[in-house]
Amino acid sequence: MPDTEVRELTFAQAVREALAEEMRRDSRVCILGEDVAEAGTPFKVLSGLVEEFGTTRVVDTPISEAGFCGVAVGAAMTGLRPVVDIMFGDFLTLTMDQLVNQAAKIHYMSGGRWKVPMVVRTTLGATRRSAAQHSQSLHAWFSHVPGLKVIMPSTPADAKGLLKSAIRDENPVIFFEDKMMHHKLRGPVPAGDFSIPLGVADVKREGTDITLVGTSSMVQVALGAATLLEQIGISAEVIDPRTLWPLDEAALVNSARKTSRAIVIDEGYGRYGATAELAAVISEGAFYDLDGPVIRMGAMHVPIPFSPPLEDLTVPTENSVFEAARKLCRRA
Amino acid sequence: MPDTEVRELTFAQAVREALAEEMRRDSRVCILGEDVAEAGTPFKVLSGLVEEFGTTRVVDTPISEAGFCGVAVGAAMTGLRPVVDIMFGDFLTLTMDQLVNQAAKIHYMSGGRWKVPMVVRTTLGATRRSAAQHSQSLHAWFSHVPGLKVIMPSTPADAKGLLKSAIRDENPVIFFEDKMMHHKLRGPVPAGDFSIPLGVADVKREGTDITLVGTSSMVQVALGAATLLEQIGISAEVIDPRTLWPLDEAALVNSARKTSRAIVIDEGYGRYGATAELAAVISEGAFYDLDGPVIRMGAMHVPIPFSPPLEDLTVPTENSVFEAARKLCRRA
Amino acid sequence: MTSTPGTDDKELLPAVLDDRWVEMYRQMVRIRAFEEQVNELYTRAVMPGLAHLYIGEEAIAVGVSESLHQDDYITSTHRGHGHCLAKGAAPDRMFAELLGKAAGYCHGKGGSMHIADPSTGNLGANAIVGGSMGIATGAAFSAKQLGNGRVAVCYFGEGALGQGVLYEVMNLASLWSLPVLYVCENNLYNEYTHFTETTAGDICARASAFGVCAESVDGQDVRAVHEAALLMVGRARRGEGPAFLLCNTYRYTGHHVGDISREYYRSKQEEQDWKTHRDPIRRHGEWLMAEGLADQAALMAVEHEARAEMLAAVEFATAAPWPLPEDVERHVYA
Amino acid sequence: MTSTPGTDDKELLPAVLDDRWVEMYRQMVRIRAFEEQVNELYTRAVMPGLAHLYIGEEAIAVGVSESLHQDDYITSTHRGHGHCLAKGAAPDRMFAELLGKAAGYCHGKGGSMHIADPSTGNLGANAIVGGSMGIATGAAFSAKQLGNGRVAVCYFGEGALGQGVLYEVMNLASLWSLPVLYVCENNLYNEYTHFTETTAGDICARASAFGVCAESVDGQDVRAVHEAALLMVGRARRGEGPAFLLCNTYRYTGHHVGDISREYYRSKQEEQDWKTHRDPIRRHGEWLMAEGLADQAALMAVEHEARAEMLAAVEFATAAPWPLPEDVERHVYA
Ligand SMILES: Cc1ncc(C[n+]2csc(CCOP(=O)(O)OP(=O)(O)O)c2C)c(N)n1
Ligand SMILES: Cc1ncc(C[n+]2csc(CCOP(=O)(O)OP(=O)(O)O)c2C)c(N)n1
Ligand SMILES: [Mg+2]
Ligand SMILES: [Mg+2]
Repeated sequence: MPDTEVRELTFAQAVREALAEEMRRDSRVCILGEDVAEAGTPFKVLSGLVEEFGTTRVVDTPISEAGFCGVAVGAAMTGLRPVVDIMFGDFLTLTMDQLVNQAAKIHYMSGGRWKVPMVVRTTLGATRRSAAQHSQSLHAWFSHVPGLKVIMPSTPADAKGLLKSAIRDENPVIFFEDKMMHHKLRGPVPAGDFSIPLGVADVKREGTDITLVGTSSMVQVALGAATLLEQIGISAEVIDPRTLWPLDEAALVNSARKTSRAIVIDEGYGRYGATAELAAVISEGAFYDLDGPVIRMGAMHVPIPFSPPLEDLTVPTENSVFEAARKLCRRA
Repeated sequence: MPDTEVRELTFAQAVREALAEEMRRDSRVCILGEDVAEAGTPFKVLSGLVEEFGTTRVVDTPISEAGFCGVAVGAAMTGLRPVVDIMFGDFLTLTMDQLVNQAAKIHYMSGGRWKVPMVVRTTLGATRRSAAQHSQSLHAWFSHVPGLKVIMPSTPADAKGLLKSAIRDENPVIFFEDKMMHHKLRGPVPAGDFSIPLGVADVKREGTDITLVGTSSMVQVALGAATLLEQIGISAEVIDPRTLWPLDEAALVNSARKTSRAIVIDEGYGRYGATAELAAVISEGAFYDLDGPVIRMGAMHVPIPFSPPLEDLTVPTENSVFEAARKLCRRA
Repeated sequence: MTSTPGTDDKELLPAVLDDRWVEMYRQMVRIRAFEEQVNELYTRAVMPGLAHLYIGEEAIAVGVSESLHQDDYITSTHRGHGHCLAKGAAPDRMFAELLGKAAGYCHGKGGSMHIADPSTGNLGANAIVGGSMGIATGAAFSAKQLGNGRVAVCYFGEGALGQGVLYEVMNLASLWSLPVLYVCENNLYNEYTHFTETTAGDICARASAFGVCAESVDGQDVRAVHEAALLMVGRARRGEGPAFLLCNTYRYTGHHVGDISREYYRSKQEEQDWKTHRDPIRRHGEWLMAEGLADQAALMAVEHEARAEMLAAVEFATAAPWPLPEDVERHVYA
Repeated sequence: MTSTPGTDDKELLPAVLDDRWVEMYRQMVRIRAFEEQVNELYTRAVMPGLAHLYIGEEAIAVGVSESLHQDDYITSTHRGHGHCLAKGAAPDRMFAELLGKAAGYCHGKGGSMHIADPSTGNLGANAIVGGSMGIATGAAFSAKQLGNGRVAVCYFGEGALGQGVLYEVMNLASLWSLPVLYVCENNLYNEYTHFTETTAGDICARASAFGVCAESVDGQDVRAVHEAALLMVGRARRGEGPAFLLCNTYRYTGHHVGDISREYYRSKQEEQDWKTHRDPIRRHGEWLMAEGLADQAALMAVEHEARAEMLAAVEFATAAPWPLPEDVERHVYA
């Protein structure tokens, strides 16, 4: 049963495996981006793919994010299934017209007559000492836009299963990878064809006293905090929505109703970000069961500083989540 | 006392007056944009300015939103105070690198050594039969980004007072004008120098039973709903935050604590939008005083359709707000 | 187009007219007749929103489209009715779209600036200036990868030369020898600003600097446009790479239907000069007669038929039902 | 620069070295010595993050900067240390910035890719490829509006030719005759990809198509760079408009300090050839000696002084304190 074999892979290996399998399965899948071929991207996520699939399917582009995203939109409409690589999520700023005014709207504007089945793989996350223009987590912007889907995997297995679903989806999908996870996070990943539907949250840890909703990089932080909380007798449930759109509202709401307390944690800027939506959804759905307001934890409202001691202050940590949870539980 | 004279002006006239006064006061203020000079913009908001200030200060540009926004960033750093005109807010997608990676971060990244005092005037709002690429209200994106300020005037007087503050501010400020208001909305505007500080909400109508928080175009909708509610004996307070960042959290929270019910209404897409942040702020601050969850009302999660009967379904109306408020009050 | 277009009355034309040059005359006349009806609808306040008329520029869409196959791709602009019609769109479904009706090409969701139609290779008109350059280049990328021999045409106004993405995708198309034709319609104005105030240097040089084969033609001469397009489309189809066709033209009416008082940005005299001396339809008609390919009566017949076709199409669209309320949430996701 | 740079040891140089060509030698040597210390810091794992070294490309920043005044503007790139130093930045504050210390030019908030310094007209290095093209053009716009006679220089790598905004702002600069100089450093690689795989057509033609005066020079020859820059800066200052200077060069080391195994994208032989035959410092030194402007001993002294200067600067930076926690929320808004 090679299909149910489970191996330990890094996050990057899981991403690469999903791509390789989909490219073998479907000759329409191709990759476009800067230094994706021989270099396998600066993050070395795609190493080996060009050797198997050649430079017509793993295509190095000029540094023209708007241009090659636009090409992917047109290619997706006309028979290919491009997977675009946007190295740092910060560079998405250059692609907003292509993704938001074009890709997201073409199916609707054409009354359903054209489709844009493409994936944008990109990165998020700070604490890499990369400073303000290489550290942003801009997924909230895309979640705001009807017509796009937004995926935020937090484990190697989720990365593989969700990326395969993204590639098979008929819509433009933005797939955010935490760049700190690529080689640091390992986990069990089923071999062979294995996909995870979009819009289904995952309970990463069960608990009864408080719900910690974490996305992407913040799932590990939430799990770490849950371990600390356990030591003081607080049982935390950790929920990972996995996709911000579609959003599994019921999973969030049901957990919060059960525990009566919730904290949402996300690495994007804290204001007008993903935490606001997640908190609002929980507040709406679990209002009468909540013991206190939903607490939001996101990146500090500052451009990410380069200096390590400053940068480390900007994102939620196990300890800061632990403290917030402790306070919320005590108050109740 | 010519300075305290109050006239009836349209929204567009108020904007123009603010610009003209600031340009007279400060020779560093200049305008850059497409068809801003002789044409006075397609919305005819700037008519007359080029005649007074000439084409070196009211500068027609090519259709290069990224380019001339970038020029404005550099010009702001080096002694000018540019006011950039982005005709439709949808075209902001082309300027995101300039505004988000550059303008918003330069002061911080330089450790406070450079400043970027510039204003981007742009538009929001649907129901103009302009279809999906000319109808978006993208202010939530900018409110999410530290380093930017975001202004959403809802009356001619606010437009004048807030625009003057924006031009005098030392930071990049995005100023959203509802394109449907330009010539349709009239109101009293003080003559002469009159500015409104950023970060101060305005109570547009006092009330005791429910708080309606409206932004920009939705303030009039909220006021209309309040009138309808009055007829069934519900006293609605209408609060306009006026600036989404800085945000006058206390004003929102205090009103909600007083009335114990709140609805937030904004013309941006409803998911991951401004309503999520405003609702979360109220939920956090007024949690123990609320009778029910904060209700959010934004644009439907669809690209704005062209067809009039469909388009009219996508944005909150007096009636839909009235219905939601009635339900919320009955339930309590 | 060399393949048969989608409307029925074409088959009814007398045999003498069944000639490519005459067909181009007919297509230009149809576009003008369509646009005249659009203006009429606007004037009668029947049309929601605005529309940007192609009157005066007909020779470009027609001259280019007649060099394409039905399954070749086009992308179009805010001023896109002519491109869509020339590529084979049916006027009745176009008018329905302009009126926001369910029978429209996009179920009424797109409107004037977003006509799209897979059956004629129309990837969509676009309301973002320069917004479809990536899309057209991507369609050419697919054509090359899939080896299906198709060509993509990207129409845009000279104002779109201001959008940096054009240079990004021309570079890609040149590097990868993509079968794409960039057709720049220089009608002298970006909205209300003369292009010389917004466009430095030399337009064709901007394309050739990227290794894209570039040429400039009289956009009021359908034969010149067609001959240049034939050549460029042929090159592209043979895998010889992208080309850039600069067509010098003029829009007779306002930037959009509501742009009535234009004297602050251009003179009535200038408008009159173009209409009198460089009208593409009249010029082509005169040539057809001089060459003995058609006589006055035949040309008149073409005009009458076109007008009748458009009136019928308007009637269809006017009578067509609106989309249903529940349609508003359909087509967000495929 | 023609005005005095900010470091003290310059005044201590013997009189015979007080000549522009020798000064350029000194500046190139200082940049190289700086970068060698950066690499050392990285190797010792003292430096947070990464850095992109300018070794091999020194002649460009120096040749250009020596044609500028102190209050002229520059914008720089991820590979920006050389640009900043040549414009007058002090190495101690630069190292402090690279280490994230409060004494750094940006209070430690910017790091290697964001050195900025109003006192030397440095508008900032930029980590977005092409990210500063608008800014430099805007500074030139101010200079023109304010009539202060300044010039702005925009440095970028040939990879940035892929960013459409370059063409947008060259068009603006050309239309408005702005005093801006676009300096393209073609070091043959966009990260790990050879520029011929990403760059179609002719680079200089891309600028001249927009009416921007363009020229290509040997970027390993500081005199050639300087003479071209002098001319272009002079034109710009006189209001004659923008220019584009293509400098052909090579980076000796990795794309960044961690890029050690490079043989999959370029050969050791290629690297060796450039180092042996086209080193800008050695070539200029030989020329100085041949012209009798300096002897071996003087050049050695320059090297020793530069190394000492950089070691002292590193020491300063290493000992400097971190920013305070409360600094994290300062400077978000002015
Ligand atoms: C990115 C963008 N900027 C601005 C506009 C507003 N706009 C619509 S048409 C137009 C002028 C276009 O001029 P041109 O490309 O020459 O086309 P023409 O209208 O002359 O056919 C402008 C500025 C837009 N739609 N998209
Ligand atoms: C918009 C953008 N895309 C991609 C990158 C990632 N990146 C950093 S440096 C670089 C290569 C730049 O090449 P070039 O401009 O030639 O400069 P060089 O490094 O050779 O000096 C790339 C792709 C970036 N920083 N910004
Ligand atoms: Mg035009
Ligand atoms: Mg390079």
